[in-house]
Amino acid sequence: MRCGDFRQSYAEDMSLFESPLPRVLLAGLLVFLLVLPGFASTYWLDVLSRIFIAIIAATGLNVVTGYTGLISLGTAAFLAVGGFATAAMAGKAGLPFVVVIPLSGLLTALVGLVFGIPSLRLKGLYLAVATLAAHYIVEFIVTHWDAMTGGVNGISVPPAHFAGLALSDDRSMYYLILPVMVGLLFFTKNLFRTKVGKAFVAIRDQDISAEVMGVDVFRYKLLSFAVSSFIIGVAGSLLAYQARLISPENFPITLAIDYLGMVIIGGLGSILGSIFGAIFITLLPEMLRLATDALGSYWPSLMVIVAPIKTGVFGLVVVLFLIFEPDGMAARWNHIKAYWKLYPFSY
Amino acid sequence: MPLLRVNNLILHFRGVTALSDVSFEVRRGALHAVIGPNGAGKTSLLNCISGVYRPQRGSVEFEGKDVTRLSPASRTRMGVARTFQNIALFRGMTVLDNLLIGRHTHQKEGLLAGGIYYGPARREEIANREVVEDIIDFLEIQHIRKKVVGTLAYGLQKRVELARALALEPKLLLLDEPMAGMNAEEKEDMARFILDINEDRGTTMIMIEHDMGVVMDVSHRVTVLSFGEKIADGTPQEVQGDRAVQEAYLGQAQ
Amino acid sequence: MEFFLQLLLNGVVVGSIYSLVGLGFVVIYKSTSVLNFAQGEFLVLGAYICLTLTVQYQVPFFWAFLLTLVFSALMGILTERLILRPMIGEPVISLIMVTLGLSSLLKAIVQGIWGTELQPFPNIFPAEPVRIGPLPVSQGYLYSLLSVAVLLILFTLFFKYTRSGVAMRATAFSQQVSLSMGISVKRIFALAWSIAAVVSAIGGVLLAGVRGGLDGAMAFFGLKVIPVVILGGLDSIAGAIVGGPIMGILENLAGGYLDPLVGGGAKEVAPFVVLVLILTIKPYGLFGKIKIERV
Amino acid sequence: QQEIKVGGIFDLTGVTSDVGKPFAQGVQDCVAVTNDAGGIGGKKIKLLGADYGYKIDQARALYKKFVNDDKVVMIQGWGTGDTEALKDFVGQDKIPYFSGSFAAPLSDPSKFPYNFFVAPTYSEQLRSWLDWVKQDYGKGGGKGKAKVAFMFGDNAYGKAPLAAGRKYAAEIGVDVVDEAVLPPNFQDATSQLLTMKQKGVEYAYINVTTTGVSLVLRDAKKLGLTVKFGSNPYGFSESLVAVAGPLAEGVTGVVPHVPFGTPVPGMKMLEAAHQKYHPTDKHDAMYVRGWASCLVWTEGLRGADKAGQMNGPGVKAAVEKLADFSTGGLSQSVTYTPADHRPTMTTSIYQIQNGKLVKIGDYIMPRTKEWFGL
Amino acid sequence: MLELKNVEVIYDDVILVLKGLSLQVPEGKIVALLGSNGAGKSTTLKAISGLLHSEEGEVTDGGIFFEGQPVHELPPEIVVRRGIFQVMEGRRVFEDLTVEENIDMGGYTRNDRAGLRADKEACYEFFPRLRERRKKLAGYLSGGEQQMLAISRALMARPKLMMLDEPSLGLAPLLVAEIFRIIKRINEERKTTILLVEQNANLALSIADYGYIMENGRVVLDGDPDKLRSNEDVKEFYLGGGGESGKKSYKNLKFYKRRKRWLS
Ligand SMILES: Nc1ncnc2c1ncn2[C@@H]1O[C@H](COP(=O)(O)OP(=O)(O)OP(=O)(O)O)[C@@H](O)[C@H]1O
Ligand SMILES: Nc1ncnc2c1ncn2[C@@H]1O[C@H](COP(=O)(O)OP(=O)(O)OP(=O)(O)O)[C@@H](O)[C@H]1O
Ligand SMILES: [Mg+2]
Ligand SMILES: [Mg+2]
Repeated sequence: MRCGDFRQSYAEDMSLFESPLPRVLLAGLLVFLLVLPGFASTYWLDVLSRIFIAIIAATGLNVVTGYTGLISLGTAAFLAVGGFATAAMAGKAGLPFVVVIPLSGLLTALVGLVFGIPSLRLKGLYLAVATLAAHYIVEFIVTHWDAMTGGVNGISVPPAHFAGLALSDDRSMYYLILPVMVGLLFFTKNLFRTKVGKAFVAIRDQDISAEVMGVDVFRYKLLSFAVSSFIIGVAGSLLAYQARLISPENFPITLAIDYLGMVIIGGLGSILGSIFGAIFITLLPEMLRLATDALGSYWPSLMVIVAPIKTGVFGLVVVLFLIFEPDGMAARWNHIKAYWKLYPFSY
Repeated sequence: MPLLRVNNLILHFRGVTALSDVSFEVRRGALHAVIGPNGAGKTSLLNCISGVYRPQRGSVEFEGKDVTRLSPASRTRMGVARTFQNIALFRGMTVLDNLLIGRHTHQKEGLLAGGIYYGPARREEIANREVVEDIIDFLEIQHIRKKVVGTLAYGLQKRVELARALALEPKLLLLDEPMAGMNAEEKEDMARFILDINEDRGTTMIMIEHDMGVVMDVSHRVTVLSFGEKIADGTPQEVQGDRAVQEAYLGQAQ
Repeated sequence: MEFFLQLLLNGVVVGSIYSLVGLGFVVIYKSTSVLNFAQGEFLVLGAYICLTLTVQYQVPFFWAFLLTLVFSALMGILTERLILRPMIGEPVISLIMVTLGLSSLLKAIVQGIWGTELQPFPNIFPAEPVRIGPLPVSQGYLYSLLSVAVLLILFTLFFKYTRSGVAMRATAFSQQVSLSMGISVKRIFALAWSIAAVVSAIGGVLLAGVRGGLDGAMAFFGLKVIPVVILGGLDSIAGAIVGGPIMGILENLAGGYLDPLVGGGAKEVAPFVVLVLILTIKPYGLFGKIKIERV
Repeated sequence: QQEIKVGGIFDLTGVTSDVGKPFAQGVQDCVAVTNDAGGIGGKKIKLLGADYGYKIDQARALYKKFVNDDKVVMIQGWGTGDTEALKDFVGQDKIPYFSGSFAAPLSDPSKFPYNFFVAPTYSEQLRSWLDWVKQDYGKGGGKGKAKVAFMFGDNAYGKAPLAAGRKYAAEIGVDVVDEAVLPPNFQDATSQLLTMKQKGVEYAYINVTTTGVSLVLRDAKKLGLTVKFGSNPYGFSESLVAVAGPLAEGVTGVVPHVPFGTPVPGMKMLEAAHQKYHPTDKHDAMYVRGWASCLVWTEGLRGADKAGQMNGPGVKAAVEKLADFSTGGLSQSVTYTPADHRPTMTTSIYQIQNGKLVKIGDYIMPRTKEWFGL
Repeated sequence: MLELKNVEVIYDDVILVLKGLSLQVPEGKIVALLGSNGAGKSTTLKAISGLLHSEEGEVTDGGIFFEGQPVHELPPEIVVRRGIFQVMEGRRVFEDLTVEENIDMGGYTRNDRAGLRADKEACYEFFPRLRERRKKLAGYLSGGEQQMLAISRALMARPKLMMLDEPSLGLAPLLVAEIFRIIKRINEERKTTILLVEQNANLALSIADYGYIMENGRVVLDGDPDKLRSNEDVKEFYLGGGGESGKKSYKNLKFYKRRKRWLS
């Protein structure tokens, strides 16, 4: 049994993994995810793809909200920007997805940058309302710029093509989304052990002291908005490829709130938190529906009655969860890890 | 040329005058103490020097350049570092991360390099880590390296804050009551660190401190503020003998 | 000119109902630093209770209304007991999230008990508008103006001069320090939530009365009012009161002058644009207290 | 014993649940009654109904599950949101998709071969109402052109019939002088109505749901407007009378599905089911709407079953054979062909008189090429 | 009056901070609790006042008894009502409230209006600076002024047992002396029992009736002030007097590491 850490060099001490075990586990998980489409049903692949996209977007939101401490209600809007940018570039300009996805991200980053400007003066919930404004402004533009976005009727997105093959089914979408997610997670995880990421966290914890440490607070807040919206924009782009038709109705304000829920329940300022949160919030309704469907198929007339129960259980789980783990799932996870690492000498 | 010159600073907040017409100089390599009763404007003075407050009137010159209009961050880049009276550490982070943020101005890597990590960013991080570890060793805080700062006892947090300021490798270090909340032994340790920093590293310092024993022993020069005005300025001995200072600050006890 | 005046006046009266709903937000924020996302559901719940009492149990409206307020106060206490008490001392952001969970929960309860279909709400106000000069105003809004005025005075006095009021503000700043003063944070929470629930119920009943019908969609008002309280300043009673009419006027002017130009939709967005502009000049809203950041 | 699996994508808790729920109940009861009567050729229909809360991604998830895991033969969908989001997929997967959205483009099989609904298209509805306007204006002795306004939500459902309406108005000589957007969950329409007043509007078509219609009526009364209002089938039913009370007097509306309790032959079934399954619930035209939709596709299932083609294309083919199929008076008789999914060209206009919905006429549009899909 | 028996405190379920601490505070006396940074002094006070709960801390063993009753399970607001008031470390004033409102909150649990008014007057008498700043927001006060305010709040509560966590922190010398005089006065005039955590051991012992010295979550030494003052280690580590030669200069004591005998 390992009973402590022994490290020889700083490089080793700074590595992502504390010991070889997690490294192996992670590699195993990756391999599993890679071979999964071989035996999972397309429905579950679709669910997984949605979870992956949610993970990406939640990670993006976590950059700005969890790590930099700027509460954002603009997630749905940024997803929309990424999505409609993709629709325009892939549909109207016929660009290939390898160009479209990063460009959509960049465009969203630009938009994010603009809506980040109020963060020069606004803090906390006041800033949240500026991002809420961003939501409604983007929504307005999207519904009214018919030529570009298809207006209220939405716009179709042609399937991504890879080596002449249309990635139109769930399996190929899965293989498109998975690597993007892994890449972005890798990027974000690294970002937060280097200068820029640490500056973000510094701003969150104590902005005056960050400023005094030489961090140009406003610049880094903008940068945080840009990075965050880039990631969310990429998620939006993938979402567009997956949905194949997007309209303003895909991006309601409640979606932004759902995402905020993900990062809070998962854990603010934690990549693992975004992952847990995204899985939880995406999967919970799915599970609840499976459960109520099962009920409903025994007593069909129950369908109408059990429907609100689903909403209620969702609310209840969220409430109970926060009561028992107010710091998020990632905190619980670390706790368990810390406990087992020192087991049986837990004090 | 003095390292820092403060000219006729005037600072007031809606009805409260924090500084009225304060001027003084700090020469290179000095350990300069600022003392004065509570609410005299000492912290405000430090805030003006580091750029957290902007005075209504007067100027601050650092290395001959007028920095009055510069942001705190740009002053830090020029070599001004500080600690805070009410401890302003990044509470949620570990000691190590706190110090690494102190290296911010010395790092060149950008967003992309950082995100990709392997390559130049990693080399730079390791180099920084070495600098930081030296400081950790120097201040004897190895044992709490990986602890989250918010859970540390008060006295240790003060020390971590000093460490973070040192990580900036500043030319001018501003200390706001570095020894508050310490017992005699810890004060001695702290005094030893401050002297070492001043003498071995040659860092110029301005220190606010209420413990007159320490001030008299370690500082080269003392400026005394009372109700926002400078009432005395001189060597520790001169200041200690000053009647106005005794009345306003020291009392009969000392 | 009359067009302009009508828009203006209408903005003020419609805005008063924003103020009324906004007050609930402010009370909770003032005592807990929490933005209550379940506010909309409180509105709906209050209105449904009143509806049930008047229609199903044939209680005269006045008494039904009073009973509704009592019910709402109890609801507030219950919420504190079951949901907020275990969260005392936890980070504010978790508390905000809990209100999101609470809103789902309440929504489900409302849908489970009363269904989702639109239900007629008793005609508590005569349909005849009242005239202010040449300008007609719905009676429902007049009541909301009146309630807002009364509540403004009540709350201002309460928060400034009563011990509980000051203790509420103290609790918002730091629960731990409040505890060390012997302030019962539980009681403060319960008090704040019941006051908020009561105010919401008043708002809910008035709103439903104006709409003539009631369904869960009214909960959207909760979200709608957030910019109003931000505009006024999250912790300012006067702010909520002033914020409502300003928002109402902005909406009306945008609706009256911009909508025809841009093909509609400005009524919803334009106020937001103005809001952000105002906030860049006054970052804590018109009357919000500035967060003290000293080092 | 075999089952026929049918997917159901309903809104029972979301923003349209006020009308989505009774619609779902209608479908559900209709299936239950059909099964009680022996099902389809001895096979029971298994309705895998589920709520999507008007969340598009949930609708897509449900769809994938129905199609890939459950292997349903067809789907009864609901609103504009899910129907629009899935319209490309249903074509690809060959899954007939019935919806409560009557947008005209969906009736063009060359674009959307698997989409169906049971009502005149939104466009036909508005055209018919405009016909009524012209008629009424003439009767009232109006000179020149009647001045009309469209009031609608800034969404696909709200804007669906606008283009058709504008064009048709121009053709028949009715002046569209104003178009006003009603924001989602609006509380006050004063500014819009004041603008209409300035422009001298005489007739207005409100294309939002019941709450919105009622609010517009209220504010119009407050401002003393004398505009004659008309409404679309999601804003005009028994509940408008209940909610708007006397304000609703004289309002006209499109009624593709008769109010609950209308003495038509088909209503007996509904009343029996109502007694049997949930006697305490209130029902309105939305319930009838769900039921009518279900009657049509159960007939399709029967056809597919007879042909031994119990799959998507089979059901589609069977539905496309329906000619003048009667829903027992719940709606107009419907006809589908492989080239044209416009179920009917007849729109009933009702008016609220003394608190009752009274039919004032059937308006029949020509089945023209130019209007197809628009 | 107050007794801690073998108290054990754990933070976050894993960090053991107090390791079987016992101490007693007799009625009407001033007891000083000394110890180096991180020894657990503040934790001890929080365990007594119940504020530990809001920091994920927990008393896992032993007991705390006030006037014979166990108090370690009670919520903090009840503890205050029983008559224990803690002045928390680091000032902790209500920054958004005015000075006067802060002072009023100190008397939150009391209901005698006349007494409250008199006590408020007394606070302003003790700290005239606060009277000047009466209507200002406490957040804008200087560090020392905030400390005065924190102590005033305790005065307003008129507790039976007042616990002070480093009251002299950040105060100018004149005021430090003043504060200690005030503490002594409160003790004598109001018969308030006092538990004092303080780094300025000289002053603390000069007014205390008894003293405890903590290291690492345990009491390592206790006794009356004279006994403590004569202990070599205490002299060296707390009183700043060198082993043999009385006062020494900070300037000359570089580079040597001492050992604490009681830790050996
Ligand atoms: N941001 C501010 N807003 C309003 N007043 C302020 C602000 N900062 C300081 N003051 C006021 O200025 C005066 C000087 O404060 P300062 O903090 O500089 O005192 P100080 O000398 O550091 O005192 P101490 O020794 O107690 O820390 C005080 O009266 C304080 O209330
Ligand atoms: N909330 C907390 N979570 C985890 N550990 C904590 C927490 N608070 C304190 N500790 C730990 O408990 C130990 C004792 O802390 P405490 O604050 O009681 O010390 P102290 O004697 O008051 O020191 P100081 O003189 O510096 O104030 C320290 O090691 C500290 O790291
Ligand atoms: Mg100071
Ligand atoms: Mg302490």
